[in-house]
Amino acid sequence: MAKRVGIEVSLAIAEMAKLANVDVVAAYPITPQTHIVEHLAQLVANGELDAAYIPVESEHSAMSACLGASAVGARTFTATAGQGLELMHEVLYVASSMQLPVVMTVANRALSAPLSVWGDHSDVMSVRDTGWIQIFTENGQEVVDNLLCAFRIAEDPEVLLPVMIHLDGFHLSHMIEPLFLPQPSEVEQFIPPNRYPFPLNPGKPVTMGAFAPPIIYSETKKAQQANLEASKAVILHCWEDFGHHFKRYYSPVESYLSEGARVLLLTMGSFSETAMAAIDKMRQEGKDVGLLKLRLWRPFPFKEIRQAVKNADVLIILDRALSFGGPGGPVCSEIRSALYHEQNRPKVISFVGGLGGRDITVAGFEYIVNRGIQISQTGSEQEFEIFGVRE
Amino acid sequence: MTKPESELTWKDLEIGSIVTEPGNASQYQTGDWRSQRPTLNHDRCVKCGICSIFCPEGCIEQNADGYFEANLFYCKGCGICARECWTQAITMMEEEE
Amino acid sequence: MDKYTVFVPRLVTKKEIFAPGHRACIGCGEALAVRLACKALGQNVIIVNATGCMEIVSSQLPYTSWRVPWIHTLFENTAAVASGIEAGLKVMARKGKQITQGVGVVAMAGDGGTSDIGLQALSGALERGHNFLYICFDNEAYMNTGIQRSSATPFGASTTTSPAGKISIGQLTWKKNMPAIAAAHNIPYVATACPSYPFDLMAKVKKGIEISGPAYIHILSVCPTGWRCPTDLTVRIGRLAVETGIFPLYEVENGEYKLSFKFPQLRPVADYMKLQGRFRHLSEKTIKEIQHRVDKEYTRLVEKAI
Amino acid sequence: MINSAPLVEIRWHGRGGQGAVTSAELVARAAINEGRYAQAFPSFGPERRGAPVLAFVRISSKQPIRVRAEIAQPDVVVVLDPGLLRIVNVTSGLKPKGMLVINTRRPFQDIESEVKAQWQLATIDATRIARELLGVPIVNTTMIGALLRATGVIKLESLLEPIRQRFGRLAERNIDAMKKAYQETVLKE
Repeated sequence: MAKRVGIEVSLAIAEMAKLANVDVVAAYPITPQTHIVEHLAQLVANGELDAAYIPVESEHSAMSACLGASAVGARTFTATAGQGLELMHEVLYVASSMQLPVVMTVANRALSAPLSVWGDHSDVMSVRDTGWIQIFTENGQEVVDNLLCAFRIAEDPEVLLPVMIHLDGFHLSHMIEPLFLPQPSEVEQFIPPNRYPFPLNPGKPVTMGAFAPPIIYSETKKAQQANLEASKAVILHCWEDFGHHFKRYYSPVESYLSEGARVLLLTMGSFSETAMAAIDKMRQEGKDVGLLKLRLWRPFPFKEIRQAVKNADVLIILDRALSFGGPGGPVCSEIRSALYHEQNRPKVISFVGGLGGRDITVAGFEYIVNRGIQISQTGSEQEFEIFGVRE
Repeated sequence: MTKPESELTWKDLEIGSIVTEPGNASQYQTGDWRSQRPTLNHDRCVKCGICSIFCPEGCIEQNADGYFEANLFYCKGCGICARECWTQAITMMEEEE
Repeated sequence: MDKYTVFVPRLVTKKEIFAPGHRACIGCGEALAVRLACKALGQNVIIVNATGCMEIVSSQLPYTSWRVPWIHTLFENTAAVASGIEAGLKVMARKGKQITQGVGVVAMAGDGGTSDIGLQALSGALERGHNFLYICFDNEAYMNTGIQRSSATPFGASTTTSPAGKISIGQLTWKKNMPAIAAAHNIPYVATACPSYPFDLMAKVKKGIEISGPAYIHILSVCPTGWRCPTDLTVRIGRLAVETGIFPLYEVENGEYKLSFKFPQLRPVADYMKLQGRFRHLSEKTIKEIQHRVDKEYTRLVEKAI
Repeated sequence: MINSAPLVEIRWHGRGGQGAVTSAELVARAAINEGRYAQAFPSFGPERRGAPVLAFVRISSKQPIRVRAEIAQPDVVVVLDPGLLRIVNVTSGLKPKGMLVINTRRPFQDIESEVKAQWQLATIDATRIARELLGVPIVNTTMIGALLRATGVIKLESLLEPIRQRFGRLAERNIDAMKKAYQETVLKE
């Protein structure tokens, strides 16, 4: 039986990596990810986790070392945040393109300048197109559950793609809360050993990372796209199997009191919990409001999003990142585009908020919903509104 | 034999575009880059093999008679072998001659 | 000339690990150096290659010149990738997951990938003490992209980004001393080599891969394209670099310097420079200045060597 | 009564390095061990030794906690360092009838006269107890004793396991300090 413990989410992540018996951790400390890698280093130092902890000199090298370790067939894990993810940027593409199944947790953080160590999704959005499988989480339990799934999905012979688990910096990473950690035997049963099909091995030499002239580059990218799309079936199956084993269920788009609601709010990450509280309150007041939570960010769940919003009149989306000079929040613009060809589609209203660690309270979400409804009726001169900014 | 790139479809690619056939570049002819070819004067050759060690292509091989001859499928005609041959047994000839 | 040059077949394995069919320029000293290094490394290695000439010429999809496991990811991260491979192999062997034992890990990069953009990753990997060999193939500029200067470009060389002009003599800085930087990490083995001295090169590579801990070998690789010299002079010019003291061959074993070849009298640097178009614009005065600097540095090196 | 509220929110005031975050963590873990829902977290951002810091605890007996914001309107405020009273508005947002637990050498009545009547007050000379029993003026476990006495928000026994896990061989002395503080805490009955 899984044990219910009070533990800081960052430490639980490290404990889950230990349960997954990772072989190599290469990491560089950055707020608010530090507690994850500190605890991993401690687990290795204590002999509780038999892994190589490589204290690299930068995030660029962290991800690069992960590539190397993964390429020899090692189960590989790292964690980063904000600027660290930015410094990894080009390496992220390599991990996905070369199909190296690295698993990473990202304690989501705003981007400089000005420097901010606090949470938002600017870092997530800047790595949107890197070809990684990306999953949002809203509490510690979801983080560890999806981290467990991440190893299985990444290393699945049908997938072999890196996976990023997003958790909001501080709001999730630094929270001590109750959660269930599985028993080692349950983990062993749930994730088979990593059997990378073409590891670097002198017994069977392969060339990895050959370069592609124009005559073949498009084919490599088509293969990558097809592979990432196809991973969705494996992800869904993994969540289903996870539910079967652990009685906690995940899906690409999750809903809360959204059945038949004319107005839908969509959020991702830890803010979804506050949003739920707001929806509770508004429902009690008799308002026809529901909540959607985006869990699977890549591959993007087109079908599920269309299904989830098809009966709504208004869809209000709160992004925690800005696309400067662009069409509004990145998640919103994707969803809008996903709905463009639909016969029946809600009006899509874009808000950006919670930047650089700014909290949004229950009252804040109420405002967003009410204002969203208002905009849907009267229209707005702006493509999107930034919530809670002092004018 | 590896399929030429112009015939490969995306489905032909191995995961991560890995190349699983070691050294298959040896199918690729670099000999047509050459504008001059090394020719060996067997009388002067002492079969020391110094030409083979200095060949950037690694295409100079010892034949059954013990002479070192450039494999013209690969030889790009740099002339290092001729320059480094201390018995001056190798001369570079224009391809047209 | 190297004293072992005769009867090569008895001394060198015929096996070509770096297969022909690679697309290096005619007369490429770097391809030669790689080929020789691979002979010394043998087959129980994994090679990590930085972006650069050797990567481009050896791995055009769907072909590869490599007969050992080989990986290229990016330009500046070669040492970091190597450290992940080394750590991965070690831990998996310990956990009983790895079948092949005693696999050597070798990182290869050019001078730009080593002394410029990859310096941080290299320093990190050397400092952390990974058991791997890093080989820098130094052709003294970014040749792959069209002969742009790097920090390894010698003083006075004209490149496309340090061009000689009416008011400039070309590169205005002195070549970064990468072997000294590597040695400053207190690693067990640092060496310089040049394919014009093939047996010395192979012996050093063999030593580098066999030594436990990080090893660094800096190989001067003549580039006829970038140095603007005839393709048949590749080996000769490399030899002149050594004989003039411009690129002395030495080892640093556990901090102790040892010259590989001692010359009672160095040849004048002009002998080396006059063969290369990249130095053709230099005045007597500048060449004298370079001679002075080379003499000084060579003397310093001799003093350090036992 | 605070201990019967559906959601109790506690804010800790200390200085970086004094263990406010540890206190919060221990209390939350004790509540979780009791089968309740709880949450503990530091003020988000960089911390520096000596600088005033905050830590937060939420305890809920019935429902999972969905709010992750810093606590602006606490039910309880715990002050680890008496010096903070001069420089920080520790009662900021403290709910009416909320509890203020202060580490001070000064007599209860002195403090009481300075605190507004709308709040409850508990005082303890935690520094003295910590020095006596731990040999160092680190009051994190001691102040937990005072908090428990003042609010009854958790059972004293529930703290034993988290403290033992956290402090190892120093655990028993910390438990003694907590118990002593529990006994010596002064409040208006």
